[in-house]
Amino acid sequence: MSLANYIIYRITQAFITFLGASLLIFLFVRLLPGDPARLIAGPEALEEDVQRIRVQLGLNKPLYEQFAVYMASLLRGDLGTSIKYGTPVLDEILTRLPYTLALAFTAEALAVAIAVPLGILAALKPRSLVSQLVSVLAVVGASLPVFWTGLMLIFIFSVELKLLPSSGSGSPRHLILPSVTLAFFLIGNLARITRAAVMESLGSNHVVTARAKGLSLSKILMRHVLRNSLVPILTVASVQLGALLGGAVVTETVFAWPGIGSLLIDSLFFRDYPLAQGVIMFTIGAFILINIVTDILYALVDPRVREILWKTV
Amino acid sequence: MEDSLTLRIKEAKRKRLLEVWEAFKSNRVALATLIIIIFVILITFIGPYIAPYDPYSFDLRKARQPPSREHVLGTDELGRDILSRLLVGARYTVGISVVSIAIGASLGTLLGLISGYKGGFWDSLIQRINDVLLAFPTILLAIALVAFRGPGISSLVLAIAVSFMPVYVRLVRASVLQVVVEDYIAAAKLLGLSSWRIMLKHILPNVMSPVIVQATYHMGLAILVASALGFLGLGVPPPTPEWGSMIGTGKIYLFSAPHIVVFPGLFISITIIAFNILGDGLRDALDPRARTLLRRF
Amino acid sequence: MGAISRFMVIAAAILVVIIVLGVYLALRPGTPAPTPVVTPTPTETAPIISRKDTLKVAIGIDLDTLDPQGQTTTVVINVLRHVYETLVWYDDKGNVIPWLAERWEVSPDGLTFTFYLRKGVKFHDGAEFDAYAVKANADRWADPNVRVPLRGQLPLKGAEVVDKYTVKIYFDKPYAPALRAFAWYLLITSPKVIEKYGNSTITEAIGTGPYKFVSWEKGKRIVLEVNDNYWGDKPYIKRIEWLIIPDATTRVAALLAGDVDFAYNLPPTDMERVRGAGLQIVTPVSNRIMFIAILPKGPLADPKVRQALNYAIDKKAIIDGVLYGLGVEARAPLPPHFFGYVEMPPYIYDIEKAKRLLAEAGYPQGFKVTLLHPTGRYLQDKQVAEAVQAYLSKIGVQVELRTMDWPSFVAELRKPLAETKHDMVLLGWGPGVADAHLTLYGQFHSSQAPPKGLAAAHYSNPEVDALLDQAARELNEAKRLELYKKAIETIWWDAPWIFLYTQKWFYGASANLKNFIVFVDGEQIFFHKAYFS
Amino acid sequence: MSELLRVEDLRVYYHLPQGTVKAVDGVSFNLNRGEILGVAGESGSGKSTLALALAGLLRPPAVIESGRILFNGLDLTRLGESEWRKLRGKKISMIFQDPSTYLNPVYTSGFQVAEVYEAHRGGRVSKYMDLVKDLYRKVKMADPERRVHSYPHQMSGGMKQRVLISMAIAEKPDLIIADEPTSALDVTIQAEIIELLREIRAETGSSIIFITHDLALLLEIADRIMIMYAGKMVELGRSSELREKPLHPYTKGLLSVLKPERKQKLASIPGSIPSLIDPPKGCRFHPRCPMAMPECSRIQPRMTKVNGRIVSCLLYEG
Repeated sequence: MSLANYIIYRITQAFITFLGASLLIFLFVRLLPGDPARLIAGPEALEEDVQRIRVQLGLNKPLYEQFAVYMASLLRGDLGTSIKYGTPVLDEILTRLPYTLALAFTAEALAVAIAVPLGILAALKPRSLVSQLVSVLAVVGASLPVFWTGLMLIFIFSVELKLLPSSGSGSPRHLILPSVTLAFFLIGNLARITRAAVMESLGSNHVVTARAKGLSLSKILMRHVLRNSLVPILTVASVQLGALLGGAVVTETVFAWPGIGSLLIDSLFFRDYPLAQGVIMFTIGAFILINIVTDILYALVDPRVREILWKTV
Repeated sequence: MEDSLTLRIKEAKRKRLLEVWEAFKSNRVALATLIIIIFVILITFIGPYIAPYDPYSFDLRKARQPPSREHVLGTDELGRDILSRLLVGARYTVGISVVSIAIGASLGTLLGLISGYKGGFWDSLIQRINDVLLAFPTILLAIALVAFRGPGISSLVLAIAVSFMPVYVRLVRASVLQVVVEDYIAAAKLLGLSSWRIMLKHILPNVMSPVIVQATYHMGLAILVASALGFLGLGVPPPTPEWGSMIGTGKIYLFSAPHIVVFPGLFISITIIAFNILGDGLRDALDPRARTLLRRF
Repeated sequence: MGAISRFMVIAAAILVVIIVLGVYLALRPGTPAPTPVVTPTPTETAPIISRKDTLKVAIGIDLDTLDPQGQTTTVVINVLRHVYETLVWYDDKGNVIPWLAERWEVSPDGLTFTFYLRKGVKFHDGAEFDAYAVKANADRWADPNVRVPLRGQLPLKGAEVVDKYTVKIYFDKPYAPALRAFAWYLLITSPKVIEKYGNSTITEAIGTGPYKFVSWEKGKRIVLEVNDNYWGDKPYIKRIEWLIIPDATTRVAALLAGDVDFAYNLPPTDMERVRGAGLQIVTPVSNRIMFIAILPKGPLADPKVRQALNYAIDKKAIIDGVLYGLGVEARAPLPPHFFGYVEMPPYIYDIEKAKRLLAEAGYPQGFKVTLLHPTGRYLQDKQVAEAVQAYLSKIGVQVELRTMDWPSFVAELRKPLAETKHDMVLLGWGPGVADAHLTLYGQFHSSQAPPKGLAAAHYSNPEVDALLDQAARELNEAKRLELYKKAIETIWWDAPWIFLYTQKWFYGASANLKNFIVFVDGEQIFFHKAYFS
Repeated sequence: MSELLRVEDLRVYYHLPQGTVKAVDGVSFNLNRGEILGVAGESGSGKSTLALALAGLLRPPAVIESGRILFNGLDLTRLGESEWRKLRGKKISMIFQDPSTYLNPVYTSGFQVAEVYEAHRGGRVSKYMDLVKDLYRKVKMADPERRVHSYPHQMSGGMKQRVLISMAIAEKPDLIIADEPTSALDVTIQAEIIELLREIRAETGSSIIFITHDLALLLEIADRIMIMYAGKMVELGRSSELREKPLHPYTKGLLSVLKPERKQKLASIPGSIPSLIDPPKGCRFHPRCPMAMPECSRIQPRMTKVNGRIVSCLLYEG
């Protein structure tokens, strides 16, 4: 079994999951109470106008008919038209995608860049002052509500110090506060996992062998400790990234960041069925994709995993 | 013969527990947090009896008073005593976390066992569904549940339980895959024991420690999720003083009357921190490698 | 591991203390906020106009559509009204004044409106504004194949061109609020645009207004630039950026940080902070009356009980304590600036009286009810619901709150009486046009009871129905006022609502932004005459 | 025969929250070039700690409390980490008990062996692959060409042990410390490995310290044998003498287990090894000793020379 075959197998699997998921989500979204036509028109509109909108949107048709229409267009690669905006769902998602990608990758990269070295430090010198402060900060970061961190940062860096824009998007400077907010939340878990994984590697017997060979400390760390700790770190980082790609709802709201998360909330609270469904499908797709990439990375890192994965095909 | 064997197994189990406790006890930070947690749990039981005021009695003239001798932690936006609300609210917050994690973890463990042990079709099915569930936004789930079942504690609990479940499915499946290849499982199969018996009696005990550790971490997260949902009106209906909904509604006072949100926030943060550190301590204690290291001496 | 423990505990404790102190000291209202020096305007007559000509405005929601006939939301109309204009408009007292139409005539039967149009007005795409353009827009408004959600608020039939600058607009039956509705709803776009899009949603904004539409980046911002060929006075502000900032606290921060010059809909909790920073506070009265609709179920079917509930609630205390003063106590079932408003004697907060009324009705021990309320929709909605709950508990009425997100709430509201699970609803009603018809008909006419409409109290009174029907057709304003007076008196003492308050908004502006127009119904702000001092 | 190693009154303690574990508590012995010294004892006797101490692989909480380790006259207890690094793998190497966990699962076996050359000769790992193949042939690895590219999980226990041995002999060290190198392997492989170690000694002239709980094995291959109990050395002597005439009651007990003619069914000494945090006063073996005298619980026995052998038991003092 080769890598290419494995990827093909996984993508086929993912496709099946995806189709199953689309039925599930279709039902789920439409069973939510609420009436998009009424939400568009507002409470003060007359019922006959609202009814006319329902007919225009095809919402008066039975559910199976709506589903048939939806699936037919989905197979043609058309995610449908947003009820609220009257534009193609795909366009809406693609407009928001760059923002989500920028925020997700910056935040995760920042979190990894901070948490992994700190985790290693904490594992290597568990008694040092730095490492203890790190673990306290990490735990606190994971325990503070994100909106709180976000608002604090805004008030310190925008309102009081006037160093950074308080919200919005458009320049790299706008990206700083939201990604720091998210990273602060992510660091705790990541640093903790790194610390645990590195400690476990450090305690494993093959590190003793490496020392017995007379290898230098840096080589022992890079080759025999870090490489072996990579799987759990990758797991956590990828799960975090997957969640971020689905949109960091609270952060996006606090910083007025026009990403996927706020689009989802918007569409859900507008009962914009095609848009909500499109966004959820996108989220699930991103998640599955990240899973596949992570599994492939595992395989590159650990030959045993390679064998097990290849065998499952 | 049989009896002496079971006796020895029991003895071994008792010893194992003792070792875990010894290992745990030696980690004093974890021990300190355990004390915090016991304190929190204590509040859940006696909170209503030691609360200085009625947590529901309001007086708009006393609204948003900062901490004073009369109201140690101040009053909230409707003039209710915050300390009393926190003391009474502990049972809701802790209760929601405990119950939702109990449900999510046990369901997830069961599915993970089946998935890992049975393999094949069941594994594929459960894993595909699990993939979807993992990616499913908790908020959507919560809205749907509230819609079907009406708002309330039980909908909140279910939403959290279902969104946490997939993590346990994955965790348990991975552990099962490691254990299944062990000789004693092969032996059990040869003896002709039923799959259920093997799963529950022989595999389950061996995959429990990661589940317990994960559940401890989830305790903190559940409180955060409950607070986020509470803010969207999907949580515990007012005026119940659940901590999460207290910071959820108090959020807008963060700058004008910070004590309304800071104190519930502190209670929540300290509790979450405690559960997280407890999780670390438990993991270290339950880690078989750490344990054997200690056993040697 | 052992020796660390003390350090860890101490570190955690220090952190906690820092958080508390940080929040307390740094962020207490008014204390350390930098107070910019507000330069007093030297003289009224000669304002010093700054060269700054880009205005940034923070709004809480994104646009939904640019389609002039597809509008529903006040803030969106507010943004687009800088681009599109209407035939008539309001002056600062709420009187209808000429705008794109120089004058108009109404036929005696009230079925035909003749508008004489302003000459020499051009659309942003170069097309000329004339009778054909008005006809195209009016016909599109009436076309059942076009998505026009608020058609019912301006039920016109169609239009006819008399000559190039004269147009007739027809109605099927007399509609008393028509002129005010023209001022609000009939945004005029270029006939070329209508030709291009036909029935489908229009996705570009071409109007005659002082500003041209430049771009809309969804979820982010809308940019307008000054129209150099505007027929009226040229604006000072050359460019307006409307930034979409969904979180209210963040809008405050953006205003305080100077990232925006004006911010819509701020949380009342931060009023002191905004004031303390030397910024302008604008608190206009909205078109939205807030109330608790009482369903005629069980004990609540008795008007005495409903009156008791009205006496049991201290509205003044709620307005001051929960809303930070952002409300006007309701003295009628509609906002005070509406056409048709009549002030009634208040239900003065009196627990004893409430208890007495309950006892007379046969419920001395009180009873249990369920109050349905949305969260995050209205100013402090959840807190108001909680306050009502607490007040009613004092007269023995146990209230269970049912909190719902807005879409689910609306779905619940639409259920017919027999299917309702609630006994009371916290609701706000804010039509675009400040006319009694739109509030009273929508909420008290029996034809509007759910599921047909959203008259939340399921109120049914043939006498009120007849008065409201008559008033909707009555073109004589004095007679119309008389009809509403009767209807309001009946409704007031029948008490199908707990009458709460008319909501005010809290907007903030930087100290040097001058001369923005607060529209009479308050929810709209116009910047075409604004400048920076 | 010249002396390679001299250990003088070595004490290695673990400082744990529960107390101090005296894992090696005053051990002295010497080792000559080309000699095989066997170290025997039950698990928990401190023999593995001794091995780690000799290879400089102790990690906190383990510390050398006192004593000296003279290797070619150099006191190893005073070496810093960088000096140790030059010594380890080059002059002193180690073979471990459980070959599967002492190999890193994510690298090929050849890579891991070649790292020894990389560490001491520099350059890239890949250029030493031919040398590794030679080593594999030397340790009688089947199909060395292919095995250098195998990952540990693709190899059997015996093969993995050969990989570890390859690492240990790569630089022809003066001292090889083998800590239970065969106990994780099955009997036939065990014999092959033992044979291999003998050949290596013959070829390279390295000294070997062979640590095991299997006294029978030691009697076969070791020149001299040291018996440890609860962190203390109880007896040291030539294998043949020790087998014929054990002096210490503990040695006797161990040997009796081996001798089938005694027909003792339960092949062990009653009782178990004591806690090393709070060891028994006096002679540490006295609670289990069949020949214990009252003073055994009070007086700690000293090392006594008896006919060129060393024993620590009150029976042989004065």
